[in-house]
Amino acid sequence: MRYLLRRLGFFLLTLWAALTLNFFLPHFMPGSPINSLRAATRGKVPDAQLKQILASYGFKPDANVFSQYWDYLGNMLSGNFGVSTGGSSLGTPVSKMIGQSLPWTLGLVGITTVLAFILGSLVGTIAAWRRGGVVDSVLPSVFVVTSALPYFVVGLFLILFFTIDNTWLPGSFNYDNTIVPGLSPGFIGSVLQHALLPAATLLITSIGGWVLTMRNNMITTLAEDYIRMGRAKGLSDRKVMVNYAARNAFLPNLSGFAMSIGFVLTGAILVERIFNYPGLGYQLYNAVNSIDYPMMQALFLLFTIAVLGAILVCDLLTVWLDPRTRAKG
Amino acid sequence: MLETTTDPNALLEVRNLWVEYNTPTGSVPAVAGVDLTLAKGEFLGVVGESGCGKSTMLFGIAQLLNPPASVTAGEVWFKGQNLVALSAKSLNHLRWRDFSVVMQSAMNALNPVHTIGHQFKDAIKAHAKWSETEIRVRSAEVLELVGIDPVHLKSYPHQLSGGMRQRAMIAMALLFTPDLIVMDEPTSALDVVAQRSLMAQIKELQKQLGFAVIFVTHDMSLVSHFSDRLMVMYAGQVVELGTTRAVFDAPAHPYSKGLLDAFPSIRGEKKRLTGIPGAPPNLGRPPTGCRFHPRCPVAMDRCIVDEPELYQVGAVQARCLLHEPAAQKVEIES
Amino acid sequence: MTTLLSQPAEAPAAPIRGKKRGGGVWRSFLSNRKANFGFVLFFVLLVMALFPSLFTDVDDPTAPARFMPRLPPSGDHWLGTTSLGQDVWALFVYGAREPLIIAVVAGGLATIISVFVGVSAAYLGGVADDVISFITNVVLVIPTFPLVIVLSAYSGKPTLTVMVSVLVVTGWSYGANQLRAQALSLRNRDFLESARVRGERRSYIIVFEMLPTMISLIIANFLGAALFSVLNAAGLQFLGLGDPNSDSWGTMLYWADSQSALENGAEWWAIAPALGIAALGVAFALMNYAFDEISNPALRPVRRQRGKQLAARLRPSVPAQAGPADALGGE
Amino acid sequence: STKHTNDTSGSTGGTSASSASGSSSSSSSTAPKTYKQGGTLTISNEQGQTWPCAFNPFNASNNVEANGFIYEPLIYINTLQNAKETPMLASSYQWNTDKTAVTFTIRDGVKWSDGQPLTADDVAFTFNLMKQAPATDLYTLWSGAGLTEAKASGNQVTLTFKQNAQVYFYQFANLVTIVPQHIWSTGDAAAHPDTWANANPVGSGPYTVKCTPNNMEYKANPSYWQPGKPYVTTVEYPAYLDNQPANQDLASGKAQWGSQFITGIKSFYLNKSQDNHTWSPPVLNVALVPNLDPSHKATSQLGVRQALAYAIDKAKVSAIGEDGQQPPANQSGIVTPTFDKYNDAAAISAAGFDKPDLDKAKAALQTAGYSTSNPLNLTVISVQGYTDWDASLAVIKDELKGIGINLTESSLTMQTYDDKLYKGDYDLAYVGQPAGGPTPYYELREWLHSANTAPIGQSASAGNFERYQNKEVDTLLDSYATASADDQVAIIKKIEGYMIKDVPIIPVTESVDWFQYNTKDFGGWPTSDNPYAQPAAYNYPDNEQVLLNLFYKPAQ
Amino acid sequence: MNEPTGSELLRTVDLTRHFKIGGGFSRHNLHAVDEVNLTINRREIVALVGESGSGKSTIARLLAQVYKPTSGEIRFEGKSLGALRGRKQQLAYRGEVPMVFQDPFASLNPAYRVDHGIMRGLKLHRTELSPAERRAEAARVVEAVGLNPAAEILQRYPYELSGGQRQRIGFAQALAYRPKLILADEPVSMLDVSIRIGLLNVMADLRESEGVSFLYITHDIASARYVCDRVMVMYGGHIVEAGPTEDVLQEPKHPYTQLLLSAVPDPRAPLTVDVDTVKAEPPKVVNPPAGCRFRDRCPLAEPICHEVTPKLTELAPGHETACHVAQRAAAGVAG
Ligand SMILES: Nc1ncnc2c1ncn2[C@@H]1O[C@H](COP(=O)(O)OP(=O)(O)OP(=O)(O)O)[C@@H](O)[C@H]1O
Ligand SMILES: Nc1ncnc2c1ncn2[C@@H]1O[C@H](COP(=O)(O)OP(=O)(O)OP(=O)(O)O)[C@@H](O)[C@H]1O
Ligand SMILES: [Mg+2]
Ligand SMILES: [Mg+2]
Repeated sequence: MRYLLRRLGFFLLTLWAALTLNFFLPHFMPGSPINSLRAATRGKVPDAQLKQILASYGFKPDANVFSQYWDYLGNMLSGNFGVSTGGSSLGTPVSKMIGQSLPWTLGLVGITTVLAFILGSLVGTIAAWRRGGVVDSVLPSVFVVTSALPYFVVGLFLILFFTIDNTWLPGSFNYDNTIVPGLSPGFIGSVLQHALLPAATLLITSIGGWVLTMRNNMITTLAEDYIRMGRAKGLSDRKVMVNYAARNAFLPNLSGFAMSIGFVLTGAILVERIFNYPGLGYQLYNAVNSIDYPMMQALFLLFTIAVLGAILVCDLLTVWLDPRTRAKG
Repeated sequence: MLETTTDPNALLEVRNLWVEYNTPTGSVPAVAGVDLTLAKGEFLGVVGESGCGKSTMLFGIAQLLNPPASVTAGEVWFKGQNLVALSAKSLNHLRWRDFSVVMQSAMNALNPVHTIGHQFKDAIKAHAKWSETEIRVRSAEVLELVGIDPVHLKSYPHQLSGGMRQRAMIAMALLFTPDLIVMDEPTSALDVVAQRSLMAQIKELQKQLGFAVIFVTHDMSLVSHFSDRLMVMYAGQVVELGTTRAVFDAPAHPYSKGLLDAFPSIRGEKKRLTGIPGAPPNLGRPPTGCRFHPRCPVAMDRCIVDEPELYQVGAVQARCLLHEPAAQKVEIES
Repeated sequence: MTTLLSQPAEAPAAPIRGKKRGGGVWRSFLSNRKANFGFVLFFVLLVMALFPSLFTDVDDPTAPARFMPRLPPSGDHWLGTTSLGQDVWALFVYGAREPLIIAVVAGGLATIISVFVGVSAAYLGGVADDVISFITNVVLVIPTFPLVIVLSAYSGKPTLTVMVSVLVVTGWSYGANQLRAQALSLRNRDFLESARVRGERRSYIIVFEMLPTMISLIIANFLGAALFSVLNAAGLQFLGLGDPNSDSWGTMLYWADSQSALENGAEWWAIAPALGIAALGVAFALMNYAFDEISNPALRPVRRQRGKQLAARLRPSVPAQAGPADALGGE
Repeated sequence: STKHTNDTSGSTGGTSASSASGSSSSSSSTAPKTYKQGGTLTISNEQGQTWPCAFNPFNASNNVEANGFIYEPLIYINTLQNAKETPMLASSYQWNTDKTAVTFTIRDGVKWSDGQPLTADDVAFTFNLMKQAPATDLYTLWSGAGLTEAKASGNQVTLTFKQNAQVYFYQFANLVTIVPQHIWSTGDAAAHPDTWANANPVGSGPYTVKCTPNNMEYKANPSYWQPGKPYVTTVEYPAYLDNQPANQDLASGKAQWGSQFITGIKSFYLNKSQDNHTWSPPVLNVALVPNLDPSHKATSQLGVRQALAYAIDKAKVSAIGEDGQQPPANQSGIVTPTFDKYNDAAAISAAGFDKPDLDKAKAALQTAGYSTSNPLNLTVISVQGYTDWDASLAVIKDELKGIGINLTESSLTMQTYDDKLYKGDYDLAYVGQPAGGPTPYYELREWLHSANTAPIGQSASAGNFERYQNKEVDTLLDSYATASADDQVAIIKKIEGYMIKDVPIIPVTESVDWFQYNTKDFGGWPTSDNPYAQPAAYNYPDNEQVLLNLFYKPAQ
Repeated sequence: MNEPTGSELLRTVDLTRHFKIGGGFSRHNLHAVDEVNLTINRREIVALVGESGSGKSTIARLLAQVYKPTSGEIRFEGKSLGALRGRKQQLAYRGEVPMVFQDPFASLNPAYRVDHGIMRGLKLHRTELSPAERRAEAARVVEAVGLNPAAEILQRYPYELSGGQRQRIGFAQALAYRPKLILADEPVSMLDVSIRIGLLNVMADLRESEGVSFLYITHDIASARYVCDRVMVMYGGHIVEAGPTEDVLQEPKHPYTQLLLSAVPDPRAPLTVDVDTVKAEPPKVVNPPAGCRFRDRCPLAEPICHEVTPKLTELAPGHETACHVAQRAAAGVAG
C-alpha cells in the first residue's frame, strides 16, 4: 500500500509541476491571440476592437501573473477550462471543443495503442518462444526498421498508395460528412473505414517497439529457472509460455507502456494532421498556431493526465500482477 | 564402453550421453559420453568443479535443455522408455509423476508471481484430475512433510526465507512421490547450518519414501555422508564412479584425489594442502588424450595421446590410464 | 520517489560479461550484422551530407525556378523537379546535412546531459537524488512532442540552433533515468568500493571508474537520443515549425505537403525525403538494437541446428581438432 | 494567368437576379429570371478546424458561418463593381445633407425564420446592442466612427453621427448584420451578447442551419423574403481541416464551390473536368515593406527602395511563388483589374515601374552607395507557414542578388512576425495588407496615413507599418470622405503619385479572393464578366449574393 | 615489519553500525553490528565466521572506512581513526589497511586492464616510486600471489582471467601498498575447492614472508582452521565467541558455535549422527530487543537470555564467549 501511496504522491506532484509548466510556458510565448483573431476576421475588425473582444472572453494578458496563476490552478482543478481564444473558434468553450475531439482521439489512438501493445507483446512472446525459428530470425530486423519509421513517412505512403494511386480508402476525416452521425451501420462503417489508415500508421510504427521489448524480456525470462521448472513439471507448452514466461516478461513492459503514452501523443498529433483527423492532436496543432492559451493549457493538462493516468493504471496492474511490488516499500 | 543390457533393477540407465552447446564459435560438448545406471531408491552424488557439465548432464537426462544446448547422442532409459526419443507429450506424462526436479536456487526456480499453492496446483493439474480439496490436502501434506506450515501455501515465494523456499521446492517434487528426484545443487545458496539440516531432511525423506536421488553439487564433503554412490565428473566426462565410501577412502583417479586433498578438515590433523593446479579446460577445445593430463601430477606421455576409458578399479570405476587393465599397474603415490 | 520510474528490466544491470570491454565493444559491433548494416547506411548518408557536391551538380538546390517546374524523373533530374522548379535529387542530397547535424549534435548533447544528471543523481543520493530524479520524471512524464511544439513556437524563430536546443531540452530525460538506474546499480559494486577503499577521490571514481563501464549504455543512449531527435525534428519541420528556407528532409516534406506534391505529379519531392528520414532513423535504430545485442548476448540470433545433431551422433567420442590445452598462465 | 475584362457599367447583379451562369457568358439587364428549387451544393473552404457550431454574428472569429447565410445586412455593397449597392433589409436609405445622419427604410414583409416579422426596431436594437456591449461593436461604430444614436420610428431607422460618416457606410450598412430583438433581448443572449454561442440561430437570411462539428448543413429558408429564393435547397459546408482534402473534394467534383489556394491548379483541378473553373479576383496588395524610419539606414534611402522596385520581376514572383494565381501588383498600389478605374498606368510606366529593369535598379542602388561589389545585406521577415511567401521571397532573393542586394529571409512565427512588424523592428517585411474596402481608398489609407503609424517601438497596428509620414498625403486622404465620386478618383490618382515617387512600399502581388467553381450541376456563379459579388465563400455578405444567384441545373 | 609478532595492531571499541531501513512513514533500525570489541595483532590471521547476514562484511567495511560507525571507535596502532585528519592521513590508513573483496567477478573494473587497480594504488600510496618502479613493483606483487608471467597477466582484461586469478589480482593489489592488515571479505567463497586452497596458501605465505595480518571473513570454518591463528564467531551482529582457533574448534563454548561446527560436513571424519532439523529462524536484528540474539534457536535458552544481552567474557585463556549458560558453567567450575 505504501508503494501505491508513494505513487499517488508522485502523481500529484507531477500533476502540479505539469500544471505550472502549462501555465508558464504559453505565457512566456511571444505574441498574443489577437494576431490569429485578426487573420480569422480577415482584417475586417480593428485591433482595438479585437482586444475588447478578447477581454470579454476572459483573456487578460496584463493582469498580475501570480493572481492569474492562482486563478488558473483553481480553474483547472475545478475543470473550468475557459473559452477558446483561437482564430475561428473564439468563444467556444474549451471543454466543448475537447469533448468533440476526445472521443475520436481516444477511439483512434487509444484503441490502436492498446492494440499495438497487446499484438506486439503477443508477437514478441511467440517469437521468443520459438527462438531460432525462421520467424524469430527475421522479426527483430523487420521490427527494428518499422519502429524507426517516422509516423508521417508511413502515413504518407499509405495515403499515396491507398488514396491517391488507388482510391480504396478515405485518407482524411473521421467519417463521411454526408452521413448524419448516429448509431447507424452506415455511420459506424464509415467511422471504421476512415480510421483504417491512421490506425494502420500508428500500428505499424508502434508495434515494433513492443515486439522487440517483449521478445527481449521473454528471452531473459526464458533463461530463468522457473521456466525450466515449469517444463520439468510437465506443464503444457502453452501454460509455460503464458503463465510462467509471458506473465513475468510482461511486467516490466507495463511501466514502459505507461511511459510510452507520451510518445503516442506525438503520433496522434502527426497522424491526425496527416489524415485530417479531428482529434486532440489536431486541436493542439491549431491551438499552438493560433496562440490559444486556454486550449493549449487544457490540452496539455489532458495529455499529462493521460500519461499520469496510464502510469497509475499500469502501477495498479503491476501491483495486481506482481506480488513482489506489494511487499516493496 | 559399458555394454549394458537393460538391467531389471535399474531405474535409470544413461548410455553414452552427449550434450552440446551450439555456439557461434563452434559446438561445445559439455557432456561427452556419460554412462550411468541408477537403481531404485539409490542416492547418487555427482561432484565436480564448476563448469564440468554437471548441470548440463542433469538437464540432458531430464530433457530440460534449453537452446543452444541439445542432446546430440545417447539414450536415457527410464522405466523402460528412452526419454531422448520420447515425444514431448509422453515425456510430459512421465514428468513429475515419475521423476521430478529440484533446482539450484529456489528463488529463481519458483515463479515469483504465483503463490506456492498455485504452483503446486499447476503441477498437480498437469497430471491428475483431482478435486480442489484433494489438491489442497495433498499440498498441505507434502509441505508438512518438509516441515513447513501449510499456511504458506498462500504465500508468494518472496515471502519465504531461502531455506523454506528450498524445502517448498522439495515438497513440490514430492507431490506424486516420484521414483526419481533430480537435484541440482539444491543447498548451495544456504548457509552451513541450514544446508546441513536440509540435507538431513532429504535423506530422511528418501529413506521414508524410497525414491532415488541424483544429487549434483560441487562440494564433495556435502554429499560425503548422504550419498550411496558418488560420481566424479571432469570436463564433461565421468572420471570416477563408485560407492561413496570407496571413493573417499581410496580415490582411484588423480582428479578425485586432488579434490579430496583440497578440503581442509575441522577435526583431523592440520597439514598443508595443495589443491589442483591449473584451471578446468575450455570445453570447446578439450585437451587431447586424457582431459585431465595438463593438470595431472602423475601424467605420463601417453596421457596426452591416449584417451582413457572407465576402468574397473576394485570397487570403483575410474577413467585413468593408470588403471587400464592391459597396461602395467603403477601405484599412485599419495 | 527516486526509483519510481526507473526501468526495471531495461537497464542492463551488469557491466556485461564476456568479450566486450574497450576494444571489445568495437569488435562485437563489427561482427554484428545489424550493426554493420546500420553503420553502412549511416556512413553513406554521412558522406552525402559531408560532400554533397559529389552527388549532384546543382550547387544551390533551394534556388527557385532554376528548372521547369514539376518535371518527371529523367536523366537530367533523377527525381524530377519541384513545383518551384528545383531539382529534387539535389534538394535531397543537400537535405541530408541538417538531419545528421541534428541527430549527432542534439543526440550528443542530450546524452551528455543524461550522463551528467543521471550519474550525479545516483552518486549524490539522498535529497539531491530525490530532487533531480523528480525533475527528470516530470520531464519524462510530460508529453514531449506537444512540449517541443510549444517550445519551438515559443522561440519564435525556427533556426537550427533553436531546433537543437528544443530537442535537447526535451530529449535528455529518458536517458538520464536509464543511466541513473545503471549508475545506481553500479554504485555499490565492489570495483567502485575497491577504488574508494584504495583512497580515490569521488570525482575520479565517477569519471574514471564509473563512466567507462557504462560506455555501452551511453552509446546506446546516444543512438536512441539521436533517433528521437531525427524523428522529432522531422516531425517539427513537417508541421512547419522548422526554418522553411533551410534545406532539410523535414523541410522538404513540409514543402511537398504544402504544395500537394503527391497529388501534383511531384511525388519524389515527398518520397525522397521520407525515405531519407526513414533510412537515417533505421540506421540509428539498427545500431542501437545491435548494442542491445552486444550488451545482452542472450538476445543474439540463434539458429537451431537439427542437421548437426545427426553428424554429431556419428562423430568419434573425442573432437578431432582438439589442440594442446589452453595454457592459462600462472597456475 | 487569366486576362480580366472589366466592364463595370454594363453589368448587373445582386437581387435583380442575374441570368449569368458559368457557361453563359453574356450579362444582361433584362427581366429577372427565376429558377426552380433543388440540389445540394457543397462548399469546400479549408477551415483548419471543426465547426464550433456557434452562429453569433458578433463573434468575429466565426461569424462567417452565420453572416450571409442566416443574417443579412441592410445594403449590400459590391467591391468588384465600384461599390455598386443592392438594397437588402433596407429597401432604401437617405443621407442628410452633411452626411452626419442616415435614414434606412426597412423592407416590408421580411420575416425571421421563426415567423416573427422583422421591423425597424430590430435594426435599431442591433445597433444599440453594440453600444451596450462594446465587444459586439466589431467595426467600432460607436467608439470610432462617431455613431451617437440609432433610433427607429415606424419602418425607418436613423443613425446619427458626430461627423460626416460617408466612409463608414460600407461598415454599418454592408458589414453589420441585423439580429432579432425578441431573441437577443432575453436570457443568455441578453446577458452576454458578445460571447453567446447562438447554436440555433434565428435569422432573416436565405438559409437555416443544422450543425455538427464535421459539417454544417444549410437548408433553404422557406419563409425567405425573396420569393422562390434561394434556388439551391441544401448547402453542405464540411469542416476541412486542411487544404489537401478540401482540394481533393473540389477536384473530384464532390464539392462545387471552392475558396482556397490550390497548387498546380491547372493539372490538379482545371484539367480534371471541363466544368471546373476558377476566377479569383484580386482585392488587396501583398507588398515588400521597407522600414522608412531613419534609424534603418538602408531602407530609409529612396535609392534602395527604388532599386528594389525596379529589380523585382513581379510577374515571375507571381508565376512561381504564387503559382500564377495571384497577379503581379502595381507600384501605384491600385489593385487591378478590380479598381482599374483608379489606376494611373501611364504614371507607372513613365516612372519605369511597369517592368523589371535591372540597369535602373543598379543605378538607383548606386545612389545609395551600394553595388554588386559593395553589396547590401538585408533581412526580410515573413510568416512561418506561408509557403507561397517563402517561395516568392526565394524568387525575389534570386533577382536581387544580381543587382547587389543579399536578401535573407527570416521566417517567424505569426506572433513574432507581427510583433516585429508593428513595432518597426525589421528592415524589410513581406506583408499582406489585411483590410480593404469597396474602393482603393480604404487600403491606401491604411498603408499611408500617418495616423496609422507609430514611432519605432510602438505598435503601428493600423496598417502603416513602414512608418510613412507625408502631410500632403494625409490631407488628400482626409479630403476623400467628403469629396464627390469624381473627385475621389482624382484624389486617389494623386496619392498614387506619391506611391511612385516615394516608393513607401513595393507592392509585389495582389492577394485574391480564392474561388473555384464547378458548372456541371450549378449555374449562376459570379464570373469575371459578371462580378456581382466577391466570390469566395468566406466573404460576407457577398456570399449571400452568390447563394441567391446559384441554381441547380438538373432541376430546371 | 620489525614490530614483534603478536602486539596489537588494530582494536575496535564498542564498534556499532546501524542501518536505517524503510523510508517515509516507517523507519527501522537494523543493527548490523552491535558493540563489537575485537583485536587483531600483528602478523596474525584472524577468522571472522558466522552465518549469512550476521554482520561480517559490515565489520570489514567499517574497518575499511567504507561505512562510518554509528558509535564506537576503531583504533589502529593505538590511534583512533576518528582522529585522522586530512586526506593525507586518510590515505595513509587506506594504504596500510586495504580490503580484498568477496566477489572476484565484481571487484575488478571490467573497463580496464588488471594492472589499473594496482598501478593506481601504487600511485596513491607509494608516491616515492617512479613509473618504471611502479611497473616493476606491480609485477613483483603479481608474482608474489603466484601469477606468472606477471607482465602478461597485468595486460589482460578481467574477463580474460579465471575466478582464481582475479581473486589473486585482488590480493596483489592489496599487497602492493605494503599493508599491515588486509581485510579479506570472503575472498574464496566463489571459488572451486581446488582453487580455494591455493589462495589460502597464498595468505599463509604472505603472513610468513611479509608479516601481513589478515582479517579473514568466511562461512567456512574448516578453511578458517586451515590458516587462522584466531577465530571470532559472529551471530546477529554480535561476536559470540572468540579465541585461538584450536581452542574454539575443540571446545566450542557458545551453543551457536557448537551448532555451526556440527553442521560442517567433513568427509574425513566419521559419519556423525544427523543433526535434528533446526528451525532456521534468522536472528532478529531489526529493532532487536535486549537479550541474547541466539536464544530462539538455542536449546539451552533460559529466561535470563531473553532479558540480558550476554557480554563477551574470557572463559579460558584468550578464549571469550558471550553466553550466560557457558559463563555460569565456567563460573561454576571456577567456583
Ligand atoms: N549457453 C552456453 N553456451 C555455451 N557454452 C555453455 C553454455 N552454458 C554452459 N556452457 C558450458 O557448458 C559447460 C558445462 O556447464 P554446466 O552448467 O553444466 O556446468 P556445472 O558443472 O553445472 O557448473 P556449476 O557447478 O558452476 O553449476 C561449461 O563449461 C560452460 O562453459
Ligand atoms: N548498506 C546497507 N543498508 C542496509 N542494510 C545493510 C546494508 N549492508 C548490510 N546490511 C544489513 O546488515 C546485516 C549484516 O550484513 P553483512 O553484509 O555484514 O552480513 P554478512 O555477515 O557479511 O553476510 P554474508 O555472509 O551474506 O555476506 C544484514 O542484515 C544486511 O541486510
Ligand atoms: Mg550447475
Ligand atoms: Mg558478506
